[in-house]
Order: sequence, then structure tokens, then C-alpha cells
Amino acid sequence: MSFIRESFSEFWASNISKIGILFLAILVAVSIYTVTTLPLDFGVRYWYNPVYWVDYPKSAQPEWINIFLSEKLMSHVELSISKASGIKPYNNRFIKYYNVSYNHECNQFPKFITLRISDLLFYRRDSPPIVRFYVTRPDGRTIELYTLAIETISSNATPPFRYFSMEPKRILLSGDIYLARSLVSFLYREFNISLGTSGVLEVGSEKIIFGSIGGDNTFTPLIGRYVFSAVLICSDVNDGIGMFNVVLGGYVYGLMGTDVLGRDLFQGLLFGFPIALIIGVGVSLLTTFIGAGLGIVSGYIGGRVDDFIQRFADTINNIPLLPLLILLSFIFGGRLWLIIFVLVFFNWPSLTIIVRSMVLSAKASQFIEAAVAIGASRLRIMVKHIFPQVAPFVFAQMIFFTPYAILAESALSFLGLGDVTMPTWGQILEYGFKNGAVFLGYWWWILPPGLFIVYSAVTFVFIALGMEPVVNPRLRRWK
Amino acid sequence: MGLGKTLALKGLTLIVVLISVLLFTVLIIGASGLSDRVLSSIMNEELRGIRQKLTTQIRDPEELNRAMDEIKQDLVKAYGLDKPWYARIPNMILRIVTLDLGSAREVQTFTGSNRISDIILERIPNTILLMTSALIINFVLGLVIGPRIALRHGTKMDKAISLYSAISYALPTWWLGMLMILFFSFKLRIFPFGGMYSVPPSEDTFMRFLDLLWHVMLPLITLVLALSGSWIYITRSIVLSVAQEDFVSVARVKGLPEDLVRRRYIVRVAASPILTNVVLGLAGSIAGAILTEIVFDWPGMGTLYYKAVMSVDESLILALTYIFTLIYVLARFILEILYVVLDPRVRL
Amino acid sequence: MEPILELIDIKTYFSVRKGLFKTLTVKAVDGISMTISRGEVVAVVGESGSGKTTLGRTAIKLIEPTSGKIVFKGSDITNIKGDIKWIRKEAQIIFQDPFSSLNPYMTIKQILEEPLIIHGVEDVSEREEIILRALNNVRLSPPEDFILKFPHMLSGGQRQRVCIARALVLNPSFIVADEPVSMIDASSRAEILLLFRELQEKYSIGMMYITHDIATAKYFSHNISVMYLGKIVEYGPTKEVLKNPFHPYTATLINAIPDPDPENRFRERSIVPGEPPSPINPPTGCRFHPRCPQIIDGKCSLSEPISREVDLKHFVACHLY
Amino acid sequence: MLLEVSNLRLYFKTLRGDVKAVDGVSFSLDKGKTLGIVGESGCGKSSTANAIVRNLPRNVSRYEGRICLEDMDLIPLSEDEFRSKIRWRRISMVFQGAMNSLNPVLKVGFQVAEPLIIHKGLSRGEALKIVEELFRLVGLSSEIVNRYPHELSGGMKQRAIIAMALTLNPDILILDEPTSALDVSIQAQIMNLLKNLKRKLGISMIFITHDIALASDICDEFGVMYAGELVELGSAEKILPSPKHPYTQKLLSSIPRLHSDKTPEFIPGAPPDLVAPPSGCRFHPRCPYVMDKCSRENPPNTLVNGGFVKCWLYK
Repeated sequence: MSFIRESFSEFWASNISKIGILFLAILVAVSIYTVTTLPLDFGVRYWYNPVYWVDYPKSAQPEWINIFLSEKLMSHVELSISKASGIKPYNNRFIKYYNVSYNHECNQFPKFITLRISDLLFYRRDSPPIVRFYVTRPDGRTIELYTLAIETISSNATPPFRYFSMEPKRILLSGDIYLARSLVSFLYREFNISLGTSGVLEVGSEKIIFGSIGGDNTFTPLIGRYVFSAVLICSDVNDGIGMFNVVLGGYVYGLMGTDVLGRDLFQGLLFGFPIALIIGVGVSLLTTFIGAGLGIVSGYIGGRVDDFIQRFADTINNIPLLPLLILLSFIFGGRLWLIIFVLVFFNWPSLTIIVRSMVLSAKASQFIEAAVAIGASRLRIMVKHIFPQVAPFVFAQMIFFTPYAILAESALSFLGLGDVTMPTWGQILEYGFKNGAVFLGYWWWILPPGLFIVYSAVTFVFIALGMEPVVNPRLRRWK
Repeated sequence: MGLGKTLALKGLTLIVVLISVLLFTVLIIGASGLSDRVLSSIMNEELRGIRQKLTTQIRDPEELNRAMDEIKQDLVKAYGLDKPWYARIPNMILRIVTLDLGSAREVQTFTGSNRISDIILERIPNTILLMTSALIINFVLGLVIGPRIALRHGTKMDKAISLYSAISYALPTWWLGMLMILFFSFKLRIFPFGGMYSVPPSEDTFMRFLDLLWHVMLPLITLVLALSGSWIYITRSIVLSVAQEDFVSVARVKGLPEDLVRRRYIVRVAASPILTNVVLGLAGSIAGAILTEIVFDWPGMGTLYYKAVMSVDESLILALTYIFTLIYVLARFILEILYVVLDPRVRL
Repeated sequence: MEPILELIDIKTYFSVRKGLFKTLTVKAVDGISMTISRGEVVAVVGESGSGKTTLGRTAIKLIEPTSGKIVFKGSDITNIKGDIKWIRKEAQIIFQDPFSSLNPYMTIKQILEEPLIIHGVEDVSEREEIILRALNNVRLSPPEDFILKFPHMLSGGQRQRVCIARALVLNPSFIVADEPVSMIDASSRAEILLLFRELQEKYSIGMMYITHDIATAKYFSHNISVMYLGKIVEYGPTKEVLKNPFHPYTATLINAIPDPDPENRFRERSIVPGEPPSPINPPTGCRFHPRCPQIIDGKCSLSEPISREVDLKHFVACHLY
Repeated sequence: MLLEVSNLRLYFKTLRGDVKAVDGVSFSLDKGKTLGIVGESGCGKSSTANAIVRNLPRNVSRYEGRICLEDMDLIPLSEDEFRSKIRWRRISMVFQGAMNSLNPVLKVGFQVAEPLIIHKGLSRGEALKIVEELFRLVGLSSEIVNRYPHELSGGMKQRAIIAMALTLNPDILILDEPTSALDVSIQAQIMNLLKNLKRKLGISMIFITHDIALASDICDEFGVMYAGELVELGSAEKILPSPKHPYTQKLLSSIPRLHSDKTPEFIPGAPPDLVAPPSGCRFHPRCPYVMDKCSRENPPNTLVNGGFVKCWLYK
């Protein structure tokens, strides 16, 4: 069809269309990547599940910020081992070592330290294993961190007995009173410093573990190799730990940093792409479909049908929309498809009114009369003769409406009226704003979601702008 | 048909719109069961309070229950919960239409009144101060820049401004507001984080005024940055379409100076569509930019409406919906009159 | 000859809504009777607002008449509502504007194929054959060059020929041609008119030729009726009417068309003053009387003249006769 | 010699290339005379008119030649000089789209009076008084002064526009298809009006139309345009009875005539695309007398019969 080719070459002639198409390609590619890599129930399963994010650093800046800093910030570290690094017999029992090492190079203490074991397995009902945790510092000194004793099994379940398989055992060392006592004796033993448990807690266990002590009892980070070990004392040689992790809370994390709950913003923001695309395209598709359809029917059929559609459209078109949109989303919202429905419901009328007036002028064209004269049915005339007349305009409106839909959804999300089962950029901004990200200067929480909203909206605005000369013949370059 | 009749007809249509919107709002709140749920939860709250008081006076649990049942029945009637939700509608609408707006449940004025009319009267000036001045600035910018670039369309300047308009269309104002706070308030510390006055407010009237200016600056700049683009673009396209009319060439060939052609033959003809945008914009601005007001913690109509929705304060929601629509409808009516003044073609 | 279309006292009124309660009636066609036979061309001449276009549309039921009777091929079709498909096949119309009467989004082939599809020609090769023949008929040849083109690629004259081809594919027995050449460049008008005459004669089609330009009517109409404000003021054989116009209005129309002659510029054209009044509120009596140079005082403004046969088959509605 | 146009060129830039709307047109106009420029649509008639009053769109790529108004070359004039000295004072114009030539929001009288206020510095009252007189001249009642354009019929608008063109007593009035949208009886009225004006005011006119018969009503001389070029130029007395150029001949014989029984002829084919006009004589693909030479070389202007013909037949 030559006019499609002509229209396209007209469209393609401007740079803004090319940029728009490029942006769209990226948008679609990222969305496809997200949908194929993240689970579809990412929202409920991970994002809105605080337990999942416990071991992530809270409000951490993105990792790449270190490039710009002279004083590097400590990265978040998670160490793990799943196989014993050594085994030794000991008084009829066995000792299994699980060692992980970490090279501390930055001039900071970790924010927190968490030990985690999962899948503890043992066979002797009367003699369950004991796990002791130690750390050996770069200066060769060793600190006992924690002891985990497992109770004997009194039930008549059959071995092997499995602990912490559903959920790992998590030991938060910061503020742990057992560790504090151990540190009191460590300080006294090694440095001859007497500090009570409350004193230790006040300084912070992380500082003592990762610190070398200065002259005036201040702690500076001790650079070098740390070895964390879990020591399993067991009665059966087959007893063991499935996985041992050490988490050292850092100040920077990942590509996009984390929020106040420790959620990895990168994953949340990534998930926002397909949602924005679905909202934008879905809403504009439905709105233009309904709006143009009713506009054509209203304009061509006329009479009572026209009166009815126009009264209805007029009413909706005559009210300030945002307040009602908010009210409706509050009442019905909370799910993506309901938000789409509300946005469509309030926005089809304006298109209907314009399409109707276009149809009225197209209806006056003689080729419509010619079609009547050769006996074409109403449906045929509407589909074959009227629709093509308004199609370019409707298509352009659809493109132009897409950013509106994206912006409207993010606004509703920002008001806390978004879909509660999946993260959207608006919701991330809402949570950030509610948690004072703006006042605390957490820029990495505010900047990217908004930028992505602008990006996806601007994509469609650019395409729409590129289409303007195609749709508005007055601006055409070719004649 | 006479002019009066035309206007009367338009007025009638707009009143129908007004009533339909109110009815629609009430129906939605009622039919979704929200109204009943909220009313009964308020009533139960009240009952709990009464029960606590009564337990100190009536010892016998059975007697207490009996007394409570009686009180409950009274309350059910008082709240209108004995009848279905739709039975409450006619009364509610009649009250609202006669501007008896009732009182809000939680929101209060600065002086502690919870009459809705007081609250609205306190809030409207705040919104006007921010939104309306932003609108006027944007309108003036549009009117100054729009025709200029329209008459030089295709130039670099035109392209740059079109690009700016495109991006600003895609820019959520409220997010821009957050960035502004982040940069100017958090980083540079030259503007306050939000609100209208410093706490505690200054005693001196002039200082208070300066304080107000200082507070209004950031939201105002935000609104202008985010919205002026569309204003310029709209003005540009209207002017562009008028500039291509034959009578403009005729005016040029008549030997009229270019600025006169522009003023009398382009802007003057483009005035009524531009004005439509302005008047509707003004009317819409009363509803406030809800999100921007929230971001800047600006005590205007937008934040008020948000609070009303979030606390399901039915009377407040209705009153605000009514006021917003009323203003909008009035603006439409004023527009009809303005069209007649501006465009002789409308006169029948 | 057998009459193909008979119009008997046709009135077509439109109501124009003015405001909420008031409706005005536009009497576009106000009591017209006419008979057109197979193979006959009747020209309907008049200025804009005379109702000639409405008459043409009413004749083939694109507009419903307010009153009167339409007899088409011997059957009364005035009140048929549902089954008018056969009329749509038998009676065709060609419009004034060749630019807007072709759907810009359809190829010439699609445009010509549509009536065939609607009227049940299912065989694709048969349709193709009919289309090619029709294009040849209107001298768009070779037709293969045209079938895949879009209307905007053709000149005004070529487009009008496509319109004629569209009207012909169904083998109609009657065609309304509504100012078919008024929007075509003067240099190709003759071409279209000659083509019309040729095809009309070849297929013996009855035709109503609507025009404001009395000169073009001369070339292929047998009879001519002159319309003014919804009424026929003069009717007769074309040659007769042109040579010897009875009605002052007809004379005006003839005078308005000059032949190219260098002497023209030294003489005034005899014209009627004023502009045609609105058909909403037509003048009393003879509708032409306010502009008539030969007005008879006390008569023309009061009573409406009745059409009389003044000469052989030459009718005129004027108090002068 | 009042106006002398020589070698006028006006090209427009488009994506497909330059549209050569006016390509080397030369003619002259005497005082009190009317020149008719005739031709099919799209042959550059209107562009020639627009080139003379310098009403140019933005995409002009070439605008050159000489337009001499009583020995003053107009092309080198600055925009401002041209506006204040030439436009409307010396040359005024009636545009093709009479319906859109008036500003819908200004009263008709004021629009007509505007040139008087701007160029002559008259007060509004004085100007309107002159306008009322002019209205009488063109056959409009003086109450029209206070009407808005939409309240006027097409014929009345056209009269008002003609009055507007006459406000400053210009030397030359250019009329671009002034009657094409009007009914035949109104068209005849307007032609009579123009004839009267020509006689009474002695004004020179350039009358642009595709209808030679109509042009014969008023034109003393004819210039026939084809594909951006003037192919024949001569007096009405010579051209109308015995046209020389094959195109002119065809054009004249295509007119349906009321008072003769000759069957009208037609010119097969359509006018060429002005982006890439045919080589040699631009009419050669449609010409019945085409020769070898015609497609190769552009014919020069030849003096025949007191006028110019651009055709190899006469060389």
C-alpha cells in the first residue's frame, strides 16, 4: 500500500522518530528480558516479602558510586560454603570445619554481621551436633562468635533429622549478648582492656571484631584476611551443614542500591518495565479502540444512538478527572486490570468526541455517498470507508495517549493506589517519599524510577511527534 | 435563536452534568458498600466509647447489654444505617446542592473548625496562590514564546523548544518536585522542604509574607518547569494553524506591518482556542495538582481531597467533588460567554 | 419509449433545527414531476440552492422524499424501505467532486470491485474481467496500468472516469450525473462529456444530468428542465429551450455563459440583480419575481404561475405566457 | 509601459526536488489595460501572481528576474520598502479563495479600511467613510461595513474584497480566479462590476483564470501559460479568433459553446509534473503537431501576428 510506505518514509525522515523507535526497542527488549528472567509472581514472592531482604544492606547506595569517591565505601559481602573444609576425630566424636575467608580492604566497618546456616543434618537422636562459630582476624587472633546447640530429639521420628531446611537459621551478631560477653573476655585477654557487655554493645560488636585498637581505646578498621568458621561437633560422621553463610553488611550494593527494607532496587526497577509497557499500551489500545469505535458509530449512525453516546461522553468530558480517578482507584483499585479499567473508563470520551466530528466530515465525503449508492451496508461503510479515514489520526492518538497512561498509573501508584502485588516505579517512589528518601538525600531511590517513567513516556511522545506530519497533512514535506 | 436562549441551554446542560457527577460519585461510594462499611465502623467506634462509659455506671452485664442495644438502635437510625445506602442519596445531594456541605470527620481548620465550608475557604486561597499563579506564568510564557516559534517553525529554536515540550509532557510534575527538593533543599539547603510557613511562623506580617514567598518558590518553579512546555506547544500549534489561513496572506499583501499581521490576524483569531485552554486550566487548577501539593506538603485543595479519600470521609469527598465540578462547570459557562465576545461567528 | 423513472409531485423538505424548540423547513424540492425514458438524457439546470442536487438524490432514494411518488422501472419505490438493493444495482449516481468521491485508501481495483462484491459477483476472475472491460470502456487503458493505482495518483479527469466506470460495472439502466464536469479543468471537460454521451448511447441508459452550466447540457441532453428554488420553471427539448428561452430566468442562465469573443469586453452582460433567496422562506407568488426584469406588478408576487405548454413539448411556468 | 516582467522565475523546494512553478515568464502591461493569464490548473498562473506581489511561502528556493513598475525594479527592494511602497498602494490583489480572504473576527468595513489607516494614516472614521463610498461603487449597501464576514454571502464577500483591493487606488489590480466559487448569475454580476471599474477608474488588471470565455469578458491581452512558461502572448483580437500555439488552439476548442454547433475537443493527457517537466517544448507530449525538434530544444519566442508564440511551428 503506497500511502503506508509514503507515510512511513515521512515518519522516518525526522530524527525524533528514529530516537523514539530506538527507545522503544530498548524498552521492549528490557521488558522481555525481565519477564523471562524474573518470576511473574516476583511481587508477592519476593518484593513484598520482607524476610527475603533481611540480609541485604538497608538504604545502600549503588556500588558504582565508589568510582567517584576517594574514600571507598564498603561493598556488601556474602560468603558461603557448602562442603566441610576439614574433618577431625575428637573424643569419639567428629569435628567438621566450614571455613570461609574474606579480604577486608576498605577503611570501614561492616554495617552488620549475620551468620546463617541451612540444612543441618544429623543421625543420632540422643546426641545432636553443636555448632560453634569463630572468626580469625588478620592479626591471628581468634574470637568465638556464637554457639548453637541443638536439642535432643524426644519424638520418635526416624533419622536423619533435618533442621533449618525450610528456613535457614539466622544469627544476627550485631547486638547479640552472647557475642558481647565473648568480646568482653576477648578484649581483656588479648589487650588487657576491661569493658563491660554494655560497653561492648555501645561500641558495636562489628567494630571490635573488625577493629584494631588504638591508644585511646578507639577502633580503626583492621585491613586484611578474615576467616570465618563454623565448627560442627557431631557424633556421626555423616552429620553436616548444608550451607554456611556469612553476611557482612556493606554501604553500597548492586547497580541501583537498596531501599530502606534492603530491597534490591535494580530488580524492582527492572520489573517496572514490563508493567509500564502493559499499562501504557493496554490502556491506550483499549481507550482508542472503545473511543474510536463509539465515535464512528455515534457519528455515522447518528440519531438517538449518537445523542446517547454524546451525552455520556460530554458528561465525563466535563468533569475534572483526576479527583474522580483517585476516588475510583481508591475504591476499586489495587489490581492492575482494575487500574487499567478505570483509566480507560475515564478517557475514551475525549477521543469519541473528536472521532465523531471527523466522521461527520468524512460522512459528507462523496465516496461515502457513492458507497451508499452502490448498496453497501452500514457496517461495510463504517469498516471499509469511514474507519480508514480516521485510522491515522486514531493511531497517532493511541501513541500520544500511551505516555499519558504511563504517567497516570505512576501518579496513582505514587498516591498508594497502585497494584499491591507488583512493584511499579510509582510505588517505589511512593515508598521512598514516605520513608523520607527526599529529606535524607537518598537520591538513588528517587532518581532512577522517575527517570524510567520519563524514559518510557518520552519514547512514545517522540514517536507521536514523528507521526505529526504524517497525520497533519499541513506539515507534510511531500505533496 | 436569541443569545440568551443559547446560553440558557448551555447552562442547563452544565447543570445536568453537575448533578450527574454528584450522583455518580454517591453511587460509586454507595454501591461499592464503602459508605455502609465506613458508617458502621464509625458507629461501632462510638458504641465502644459509650460502652466504656456505661460499664462504670451499670454493673449488671445483662442490663448493660440491654442499654447498649437501645443506644445502638438509636445510632443506627441517626446514621441512616437502618435504610439501604441508596435511600440516603436524595437527602445528601439536596444538602450538597444547597451548599450545606456538612462537617468533616478528621480534617480541621487551623482554628479547629471542622465545618467543611470553613475548611474549603481556608484551603482555596492556598491553592490559588500556588496553582493559579503557576498557571498564569505558564500561560504568559506560552503566549510570548508560542507564536514566536510558530512563525519560525522548522528553525533550530523551534525544534529545541518542541523537544523541551515533548520531554516536559513526559515529566511527572511530582517527581520533578521531589528532585527539586532533593537538590535545592537537601543538597544546597536554599529552599525549605515543604509547607507554607516556617515553624513557628514569624509574628511580623512582612516577615511572614517573605517566608511565604520563600516557601512558594520551589513548588512554583517546579510547576512552571514541568508544565510550560505543553502551554508553549499548544499555543504554537494553534497559532501555526491560523497562520496558514488565506486571510493572513491577504493581510500581508495588503502591506500591513508584520507585527500587526501577527497581532490582529493571527493571535486575535487564535485567541478563543487559547482562551479555552486558559479558562479550563484555571478551573482545573482549583482542584490543585494533588500530587505536587502532597510532595511539597502544601495545604491546598489537592492534599485536602487526598486526605478525604484516604479517610473515606464521604461528606468531604462529596463536597469537594461538588466544588471542583461546580467551578469547572461555571468556567465552561463563562467560556461560552467569552466565545460570543471573542468570535463573531458564534453569535447566532 | 418506455419510461424508466417517473417522478410525480415530489417534495423533499429538510428540517433544520434552530435551537431547542424551533425547527425550520427547507423546501429543497417543492413539487416536481418529471419522466425520463430509457436512453433519454434530461438535463436539470439551476444554480446552487435551486434543489437540483436534492432532486437527483431523491430520484434514486439516497434521500427519502417528503411526499410524492417515485416509479422506477414500473414499480412504485416511494415507500420501499428494506429491499432496495435492486434499485442500487439499477440506478447509479456520479458525483461532482472526483477528488472526494473516491476513497483515498482504496486502489482503483478495490473501488471498482466493491459494487460487484456487494451485488454478489463471487467469481474472482469474472470480477476482474468486468473491471478491465469497464476501464477500457472509460478509456483508462491499458487498464492494467490503473488497477493498482490509488486515486491521488490520477488527474481529475482520470478520476472522474473511474467514477463513471464504477457506475457502469453493474450495468445500470439509469444514472444521475450530478455536475460531473464542474470541478474538472476546462480542457478535459469535453472529453468526459463526450465519453458520457458515447456510453449512454451504447448502453441506452436513462440519465438525469444535473448542472449549473447550461452550455454543457447542450451537448448531450435531449430535454432540459430549469430549476429555481425547488420548482421547475421551464421544460422542453434542449435545442428548443436554448434557442428560444421563455422564462426570464432561463434567459439569464444562457446569457451568463459567454463564448470567447473579443467583443465581449465592450458590452455589458444582461444579468439579473440580487442573489437567489433562501429556500427556507421562498418568496410568495412566482419565486423568481424579486429578481425578474419583466415583473408584472400585482400578479407575479401574488399568484404562483402554473406550468403551461407554450410550444410543442415546451413548458414554462411564468405569468408572461 | 506600466509593468514589465521579464524572465521571472519562482521555484519551490520539496522533498522530490524543485517545483519550477514559474520558469522564465516575461510580459508587459499597459496603463488601463487588462492582461488575462490563462491555462490549466497547476501551470503556474497563481504562482506568477504571487511572485509579483511577493506573497511567497517559506520553501522558495529560487526567486529572480525583473519586475519593473514604471522603471523601478521591484525584486531588489527590501521587504520593508516593498511593503510600504508597493503593496496595495501600487499593486493590490484579489485572491482565489474569496471565502477565506477575510479575517473572521474583524468587521468587514474595518478590514477594507485598514490599508487606508495604515498607509494613509487616516482615522478610522475617515477611512470608513471612504469605504462606504467604495462599497457603493462595488454595489454593496453601506450597512455591510458593520457586518462580520460570515454574515455575507459569497458574492457579497467577493464585492467587499474587490472594494478592499481598490482602497488605495492602485495602478494594478491582480485578480486570481475571482469568480470560480460563485454561481453563474453572480459570476456575471461580478464580471460586469469589473468591467465598470476598468472603464471608470482606468485601472490596469491582471486577470487569472482557467476559463478563457470568462476572461474574454474583460481582457485586452492574453498570456497563455503552460507548465510554468508563457507559451503565447497577444491581443484578444488576435488570439481569440486565431490562436497560434497548438496549446492555445486546443484550449479554445475545448470550451463548450452555446452559440455554435461545433463539438468541443479536448487535450489528451494531463499537465506535466513541474518538478521534472518534459525536455524541449514542455507541451510536446500532448501536442498534435509534434516534431523531432520539439522534444530536444525549447522553442524561442517568435513574433507572430503582433504577439509572441513559443513554438517551433513558427520558427
